[in-house]
Amino acid sequence: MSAQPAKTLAETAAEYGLKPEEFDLIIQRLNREPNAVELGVFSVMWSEHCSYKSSRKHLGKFPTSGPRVIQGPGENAGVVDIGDGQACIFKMESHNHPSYIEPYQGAATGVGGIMRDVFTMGARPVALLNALRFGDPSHPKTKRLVAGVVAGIGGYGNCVGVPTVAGETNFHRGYDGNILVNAMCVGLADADKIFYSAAPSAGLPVVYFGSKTGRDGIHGATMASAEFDDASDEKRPTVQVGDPFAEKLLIEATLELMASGAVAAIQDMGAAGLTSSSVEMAGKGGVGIELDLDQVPQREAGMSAYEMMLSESQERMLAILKPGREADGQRIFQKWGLDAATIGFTTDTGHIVLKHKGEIVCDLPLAPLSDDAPLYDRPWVAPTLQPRLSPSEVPAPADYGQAILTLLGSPDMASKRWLWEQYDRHVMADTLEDSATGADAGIVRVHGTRKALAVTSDCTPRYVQNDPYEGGKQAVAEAWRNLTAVGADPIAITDNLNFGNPERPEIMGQIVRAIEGMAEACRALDFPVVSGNVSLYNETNGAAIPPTPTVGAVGLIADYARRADFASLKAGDALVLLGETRGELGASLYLRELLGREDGAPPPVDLAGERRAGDLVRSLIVSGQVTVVHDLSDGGLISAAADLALASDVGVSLLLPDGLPAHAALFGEDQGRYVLAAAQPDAILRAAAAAGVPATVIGEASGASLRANGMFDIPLPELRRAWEHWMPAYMG
Amino acid sequence: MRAKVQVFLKPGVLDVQGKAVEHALHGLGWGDVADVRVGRTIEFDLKSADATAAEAEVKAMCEKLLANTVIEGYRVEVA
Amino acid sequence: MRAKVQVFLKPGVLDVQGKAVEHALHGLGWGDVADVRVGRTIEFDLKSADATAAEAEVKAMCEKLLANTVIEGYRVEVA
Amino acid sequence: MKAAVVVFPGSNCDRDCKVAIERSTGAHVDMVWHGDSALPQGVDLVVLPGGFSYGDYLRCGAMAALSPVMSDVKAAAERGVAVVGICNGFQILCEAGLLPGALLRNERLKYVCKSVDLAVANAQTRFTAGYAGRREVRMTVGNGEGNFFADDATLDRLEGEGQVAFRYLDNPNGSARDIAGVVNARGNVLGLMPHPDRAFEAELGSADGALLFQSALASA
Ligand SMILES: Nc1ncnc2c1ncn2[C@@H]1O[C@H](COP(=O)(O)OP(=O)(O)O)[C@@H](O)[C@H]1O
Ligand SMILES: [Mg+2]
Repeated sequence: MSAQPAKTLAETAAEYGLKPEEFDLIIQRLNREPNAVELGVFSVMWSEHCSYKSSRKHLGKFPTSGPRVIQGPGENAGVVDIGDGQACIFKMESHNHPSYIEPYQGAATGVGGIMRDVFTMGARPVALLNALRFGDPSHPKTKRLVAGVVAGIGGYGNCVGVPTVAGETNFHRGYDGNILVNAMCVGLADADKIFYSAAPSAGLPVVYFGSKTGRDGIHGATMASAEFDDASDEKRPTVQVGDPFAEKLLIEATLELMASGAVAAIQDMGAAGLTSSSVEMAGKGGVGIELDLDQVPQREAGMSAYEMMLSESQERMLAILKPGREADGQRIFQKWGLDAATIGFTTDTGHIVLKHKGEIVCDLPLAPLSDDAPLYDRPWVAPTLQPRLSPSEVPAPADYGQAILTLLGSPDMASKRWLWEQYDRHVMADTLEDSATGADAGIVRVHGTRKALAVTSDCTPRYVQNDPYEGGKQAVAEAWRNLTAVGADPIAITDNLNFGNPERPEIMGQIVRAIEGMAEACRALDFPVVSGNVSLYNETNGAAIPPTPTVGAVGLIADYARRADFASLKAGDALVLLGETRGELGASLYLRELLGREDGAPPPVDLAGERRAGDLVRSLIVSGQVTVVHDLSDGGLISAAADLALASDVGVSLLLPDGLPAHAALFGEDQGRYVLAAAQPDAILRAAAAAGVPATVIGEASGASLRANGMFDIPLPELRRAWEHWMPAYMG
Repeated sequence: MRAKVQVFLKPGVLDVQGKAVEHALHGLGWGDVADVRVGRTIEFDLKSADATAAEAEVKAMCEKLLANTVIEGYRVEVA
Repeated sequence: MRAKVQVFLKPGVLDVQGKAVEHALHGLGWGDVADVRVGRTIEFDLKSADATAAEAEVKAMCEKLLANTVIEGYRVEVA
Repeated sequence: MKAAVVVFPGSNCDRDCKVAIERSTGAHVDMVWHGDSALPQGVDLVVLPGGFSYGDYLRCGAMAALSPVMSDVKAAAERGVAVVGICNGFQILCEAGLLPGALLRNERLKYVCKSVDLAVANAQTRFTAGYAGRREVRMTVGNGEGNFFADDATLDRLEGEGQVAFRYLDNPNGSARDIAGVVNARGNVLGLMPHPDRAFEAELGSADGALLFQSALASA
């Protein structure tokens, strides 16, 4: 790279991703031009990622409080009360773009980043989940991306020693150029030992610890700027590399430091690294901060102030210690072999001041950076909706048996064993249910107690695509249903809103309506949002991803002896279907996988009915009357029946109801439904009648095949082959 | 002919293995060891009479499979 | 001085990575590639004026840490 | 009864082992830092836990095998104290020369986490005595380099001398002769890839691992 002509400041601002009007706004706020370092600080703090400038207005619609909420959105992660003085801390975050560029490291650092958000608040991570969306299996890049992402998730989580217990995986050509990698971490802490990021007062030491700072993750565009031409003729990599070993040490050191009583405030260095962590800690505390960048542990020689402030090197923390406690820190960091340094102190100036090589390279008031970032009310148009499909508009299959095998062997439905066998699901020795066991949610014990946490991640993008509002409702309702189906009390959710470019009104319309739908469901189900993440601009050449507002949810099981799964169905059990079936085939998996159609209104979610059915199911489980439960989701009744049969290794015979075409009854994806099993169904039917929940006996467990009314009869080994075959065959 | 490919992380990319090995060597008393880099070597036979053509071929293998060029560089020797 | 250590699995030990790479190269159309071996390279600086002494030192590091001589052999270069 | 679990940087089953030993035997368990020069006085059982000591960088277990505490672990083994290495602990014992062989990358080059059925190949060792009369036990594995390797002569010797403690019924990682766990010639050092520390009570899917800890301490 040869020397380039000097750029104007405005050009640099544009390269950093600032709009001309935002650049003008900075000059207005400062009453002067920023220097290059200051401009860099503004550009990251005002980025969509840090400022939520396009979504903030609408995120306000989420209910965020409730009797169990200790900390809602705004901190590193959400905190909920799980009784007995204990708290659960959780959050979900995306690492979409990095995972597309370098799948292994992108996914690995995504897992590392979300864990830091959780342990930075004082929690020990106890469970990981991941929600993955890949392009069409036939796309030339898909296989490599799947292999890399899965290896990266496993490589990081396994090494740190946190079980990965659940997740979801979809394939659709809409993600060909923009895969989604959303990772969720759940942790446990004592409710009175939660740590926050706000700096409490001036004059306290600011301590950096963890790995050294390198040039990782600095936006590639900045490398072309005139200031760095002399640095190197290398094309600088912008990919962050994760070191799970360092993360493991960081967790232990952080928790030990917290236990020592030395920490006044703490924050991990995530996106925008040192900039966002220092600005947020000082800004939230209403104080100022001064850093001497020469003290920052550096991995590479000759790093500029700009590079240090924008570096996204992984496995780093920033802590503000109580007066006189630096020696505690030193002792602990040394024990765990971590780099550490006091790099500055809090002040009462309300400014962030950065010194480098004896000069002040940045002096900015904090308010405009954090609280006063631009806020956009972007124009949006209401999404065009699809008509409701009646069963008569959807052809029935010529051969039901073949159709069922095709559906079960389709990429979205097929077993993901190939993938989750690469995840350590058992470390910590508290896993009760995971991807390998037949249950609707992952379950981990609260160590040393009879309590357990149920966790799930859900979104059905094809529903959100055809109706963002109903699809948003559905994502929340399905998560609530999955927790309910194992007998957990749903507590709260985190979300990861993945969309295209919000500057396009039709995309903004998806965002607004999906949020409104989610919010509506959260209110109706008393299921507040306590943390979340927004990932926008997921598009390639003007084609946006299917709107994907992923919901991660946590529920509490008071006594893990009282729970349900779908792997213990026994011959002779009757199967009871709860909830109403009208045969909703719009946007169904049947429609897509067997007829190649993606049209139609998604199944509507009746939130009152959802709640009635769910509350009934939970009470039946908690009272010990039912131990076999499965919710109905993708693929409808037939896929739930197949899951039950395969997980329990017993045949299922279905009795299809009169009055509805068979294909609508089998493949319809009507919401708010569960299948329960019991030797004697009468008590369930009575309880359902009393609760006003529709209930019918739809079959029984018997024999060694999946069958119905003489329409199909599929031996279990054949069914299992269809379900287990696709993914290993595809991955080769 | 025998091809020898060395794959190593590009400068500036965190070498987690190198870091750990350096630390361990220091701990064992070799305190003056510095700048440890850990890489991968791939050696194989290939049928080719012409070294220049073989080298081009091996480079194509590196770009396609042997190296992850987003973060790794490589050196090729054919003899 | 810069030391360069190459570590390879001994001949009798099945090199599963080598096998996988060979298989993948065949799949990509390089059918004539054979006998693929995957090894590890460790490079580092060390302070020493004398190449012979340095080499002895590096061999000691290999025996102690860098190679597992139950399954691996190594080559050392110092320059 | 007294047991010690060694904690290396990157160990992640250290607590699991402590809890498993306590729950299955009632023994007192001390956690020992890898940098300590000595084990606690009078331990009857030393456990090297699973995890990724030193990130498994370079080679699994290689750096941990050189930790300060390992010289005392070797001394204890020489005195006849029971030593168990689980997963990464097995790798460390091989690297330290306390057990023969080595653990290579899994045959399919992927980390594998699954439930496995094991045959108790020798129920006469001090770690497997509790399995007498049981032919099969269930535990889980979670490893990327659990593919046991030794040259044929060594394998023949291990089999001939009854040093193979457990075998996989369905080999998950390519281990030579389906070997899942081996003991040293003297019979007081056991290494195994499956995790008894994740199978010590029925809620976890199997309680079979408890017998291993019980046997190890009963023989002390
Ligand atoms: N990426 C993943 N990581 C971990 N587990 C996964 C992943 N994808 C799917 N699974 C697991 O596979 C099983 C089936 O997934 P899915 O069909 O999405 O469940 P459901 O429809 O009941 O919510 C679940 O146990 C789920 O946790
Ligand atoms: Mg479900």
